[in-house]
Amino acid sequence: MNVRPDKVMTLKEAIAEYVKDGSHISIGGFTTTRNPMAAVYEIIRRKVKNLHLYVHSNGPAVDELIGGGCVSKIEIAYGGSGKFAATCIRFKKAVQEATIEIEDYTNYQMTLRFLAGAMGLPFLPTRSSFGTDIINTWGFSKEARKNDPKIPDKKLVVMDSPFGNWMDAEKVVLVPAIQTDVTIIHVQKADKQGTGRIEGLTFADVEQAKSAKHLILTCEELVDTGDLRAAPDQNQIPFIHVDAVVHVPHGAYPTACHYYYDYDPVYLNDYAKAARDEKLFEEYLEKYVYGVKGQEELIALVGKERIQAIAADPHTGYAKNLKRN
Amino acid sequence: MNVRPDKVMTLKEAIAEYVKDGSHISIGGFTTTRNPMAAVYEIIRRKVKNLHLYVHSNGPAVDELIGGGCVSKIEIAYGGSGKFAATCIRFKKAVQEATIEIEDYTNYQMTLRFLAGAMGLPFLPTRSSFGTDIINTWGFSKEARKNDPKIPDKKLVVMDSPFGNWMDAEKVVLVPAIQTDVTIIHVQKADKQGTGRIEGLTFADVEQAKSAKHLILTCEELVDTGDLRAAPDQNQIPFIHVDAVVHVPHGAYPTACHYYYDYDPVYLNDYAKAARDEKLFEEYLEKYVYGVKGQEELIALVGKERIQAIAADPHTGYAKNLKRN
Amino acid sequence: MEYTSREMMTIVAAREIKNGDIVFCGTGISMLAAMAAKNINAPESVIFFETGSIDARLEELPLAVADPRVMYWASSNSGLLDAFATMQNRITGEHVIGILGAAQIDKFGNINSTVIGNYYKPRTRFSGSGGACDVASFVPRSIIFMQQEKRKFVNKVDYLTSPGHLTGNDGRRKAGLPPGGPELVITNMAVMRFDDTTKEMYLAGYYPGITKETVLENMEFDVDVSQAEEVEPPTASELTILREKCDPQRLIL
Amino acid sequence: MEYTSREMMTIVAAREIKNGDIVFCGTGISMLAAMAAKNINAPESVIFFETGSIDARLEELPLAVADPRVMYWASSNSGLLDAFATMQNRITGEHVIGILGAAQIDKFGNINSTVIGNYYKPRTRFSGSGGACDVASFVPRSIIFMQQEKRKFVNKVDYLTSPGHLTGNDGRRKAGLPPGGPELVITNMAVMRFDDTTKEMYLAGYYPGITKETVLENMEFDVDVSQAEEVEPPTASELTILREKCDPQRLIL
Repeated sequence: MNVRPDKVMTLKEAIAEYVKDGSHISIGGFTTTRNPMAAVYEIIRRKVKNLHLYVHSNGPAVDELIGGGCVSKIEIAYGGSGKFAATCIRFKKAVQEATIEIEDYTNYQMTLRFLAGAMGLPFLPTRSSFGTDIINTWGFSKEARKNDPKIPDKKLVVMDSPFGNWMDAEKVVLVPAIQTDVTIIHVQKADKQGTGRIEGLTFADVEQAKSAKHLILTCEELVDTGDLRAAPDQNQIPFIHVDAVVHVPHGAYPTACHYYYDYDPVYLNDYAKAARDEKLFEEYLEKYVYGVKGQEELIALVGKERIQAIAADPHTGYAKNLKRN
Repeated sequence: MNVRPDKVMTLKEAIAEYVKDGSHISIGGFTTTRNPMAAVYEIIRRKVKNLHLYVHSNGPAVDELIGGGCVSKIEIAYGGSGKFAATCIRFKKAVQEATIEIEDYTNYQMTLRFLAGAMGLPFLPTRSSFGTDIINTWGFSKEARKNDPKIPDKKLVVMDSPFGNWMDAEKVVLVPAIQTDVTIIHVQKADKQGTGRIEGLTFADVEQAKSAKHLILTCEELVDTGDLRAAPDQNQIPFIHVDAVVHVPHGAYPTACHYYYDYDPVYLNDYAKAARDEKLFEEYLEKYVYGVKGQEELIALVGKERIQAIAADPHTGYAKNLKRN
Repeated sequence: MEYTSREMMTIVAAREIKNGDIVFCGTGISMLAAMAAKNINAPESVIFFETGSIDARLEELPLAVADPRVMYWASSNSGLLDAFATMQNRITGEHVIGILGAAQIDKFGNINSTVIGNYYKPRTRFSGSGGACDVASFVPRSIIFMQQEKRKFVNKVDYLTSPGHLTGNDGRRKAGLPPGGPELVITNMAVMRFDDTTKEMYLAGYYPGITKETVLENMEFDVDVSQAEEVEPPTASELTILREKCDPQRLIL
Repeated sequence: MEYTSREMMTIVAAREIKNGDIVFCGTGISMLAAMAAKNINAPESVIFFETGSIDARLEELPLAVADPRVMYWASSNSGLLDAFATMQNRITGEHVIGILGAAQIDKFGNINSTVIGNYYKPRTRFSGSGGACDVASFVPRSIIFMQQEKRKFVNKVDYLTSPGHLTGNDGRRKAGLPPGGPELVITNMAVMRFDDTTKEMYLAGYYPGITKETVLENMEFDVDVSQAEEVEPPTASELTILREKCDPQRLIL
């Protein structure tokens, strides 16, 4: 939240300012689309530790943050990268070895939790998950919750509706709000004041954005204010929520950014291979994350040919006939 | 709800099919913008009786429906037409004479009630209206509620949050869902299958639309499916919710329709004058509602000059320098 | 320079708005106050409508909060859900200042914009809450415009539409409301504020040519007048901007 | 015509989809089944993704439900909030058929896609619910894809991720769930359905070349096999459309 007219920062400045050891953070995107990868790589390079991470169905960004050793707790609905990793690989390993603590929700519940935060409410109701371990099994114990003022005292609460059988629903599940220290989302277009526009599906990015104390927008294009204000219906992020605007072309790479570029199947397959092996994964981080200063160098390292291959067709918004095996 | 590929009907057909005596209905728009006026006039011409009407901040549409004798109960937050009537005139009269029953909510509460219906939930929480008569004074008695299965047993319920002081909110007000028999909204563009696009502010139209058992879209332009599908992000109404698509140019007149036409200050001022007097109001209805077959005749009756005066400037979306005193 | 009491009220309200404030406005004089602030003393304030428009460029004065004029050149156009969530949200809501009007007010700033008389068969029916009760519930600061009349400053409002400080002291907290509440009442004669602790209304200022006594005569309840000072009239420059930039067509003024 | 068990499974699922159905799909074979239905037997079915895409034109096979390919030529693109609300909504939700997959299933169709072993230090961690538990909670009909293995058809799932019929009979209603639940389980060997009253799984069909006994040997619990019939294999025309129109690049098949 900030109404300054100019919020443009470098990625290094924005991450240094808002993402600290132990921060409660959320990142946008869904599986292999519009993950704020440039920001994630910068967080790994800064060796930020003990993040408490909130996501719904995130893929590469979650896996790299975990693989990079930045995360100690995660609240999540789904850790997968589509065909490239049915279950995210470093995520899977970390949970199996209990090197991170996890609490499971559903996609809708995570979305409602962000929405509750955005709406300034303690909870929202849903009719999802009655009778399941989503309700019965808590990832964080009652004691751990009591000791942490940043998380609610309960995971989920089943309640009888005070309106009887209204809408044929006698009971609801209440999901507690999330309020993050910082949320990072990657959008196609933003202006320097922070008005932002997402093209294509918004997933839960808007709710994640508005449930944050601080919001960082990374954007493909930094555009003139008038370019956005000529069509205000299409701007899902009003500037009043935004703290930092960072111009990062290919900021979602290797995940897709609708109308700009597709996901890179080569990168995602290579990553999956590396992630399965400790030594290969070290080498991967060395070369692609620590070994570059930022997204511009990563893109140069990957090379023109692959970047051209994933360039989006302007009509469909994705790379037609891209080799995706 | 309907997935038929072609839902185009005439206004007469759509109103005859879906709006019956005693129906629970909702209409879109806000004060003097995008009220579904053509549909309202058709309802009045059909002499539909005993409607139970749900709106938030509606203006001319509510006032004419009440003035036309169609409404017996109303749940509402605000009955006003901006500068043209700080309080809607026939509405005011009907409430003062107790010829309609009324129950008051806030704008946010009405919006949340439609949203709850759209979400399939019995209620949603808010932090609005603690300590007020919005909570303490019920328009419909407990007994009346019990006898009507179409309305909830309670107006509003205050509850303690089961999450303690999470989000600094110890209590919330629960607002019960609305599910209407039919909702009518006026949109700028729709295709024959019912995909719809609103330009400019959406108010609560989308929530009203999705909380209905049946949904009628009236539209300024009936366009090719491809015209809408080329930019799916801008289509707030997916066709699956829609039952009838009715092509009615100037369907919101005399209220405004962004990018098409402004409100007509002459009509709204004349209406306000007529509404204050029984005889003048009878004459108004005779001439402008019963006296025309539909919106096309109404527009012809008003005359080219006034219609040209309110034509929207393509850049700003309203009629610049329109005489509005 | 001559001025009307309407102009005085508008300028007094505008002066309360600061850079960084998000200004919730209704129709009429409240919208004009927000526009005046933006053009005079708080260019970095944000004009905000419950209909979902944020920071529109108001090239012409809107006659309702849903007027297409509020949709032009906004940062974002959405709908009621998002607008009210922005105020209920504890991060953004903290920066919102609400401007409201009413038919009746009591000494704790609770207001009535619903009915005079019996709810079920009222002597006078008004428009109702609209978003007023929501704003009054959520935001930390609000300004209320009133006409200074005995029947409007009452011991007990006929219908409590929008919460002020409820029963005073920490009445809001006890009832479940977020902190905040009305800060200022601006009438055609005077300006009232609320005591930090008791939350009771007191006279903070009176307009040139008006006495404290006149103000009190036009209220059903008594207020402390010991801190009241004469309010500075609008300057020539304020008036010029208000008249020429904000309402050249004299739609509200 | 030769066919793989994956093709068989896809076509069996596609045949269950009817005109007017709104088909919730996940990644992989479930998406392919929806595409096959749309191209073969239910051209007026609607492909629907939890990411917010409704009735997209899938010119290429998406590799995830957030793949930009699901955003093209849709009736509407929104986000998760709207998508799940459409399923929870009692009007539209009534028309949704869900297609799910899992690591374990019990005889009431409750499924596990979260962990094998202890939740806090699992032997195997899977992706988790995603939207599966939401869909399984809300919609009246769902299809579950499974591999026919003893360790997957279990007496008790290690973690109950998504509700089937819970404890059978009216277990869903008692727990608070909307009516509905799984209708069909499709494996690489057979098709199971659920008894109308007890909601217990029974064998409804087995594939050509598979015996009832083989199916039972690959399950930890017993099911009634008395109603089982051989399932019709995919026709040449079904296979041609599936291979040439739905997955020409062989990304899933």
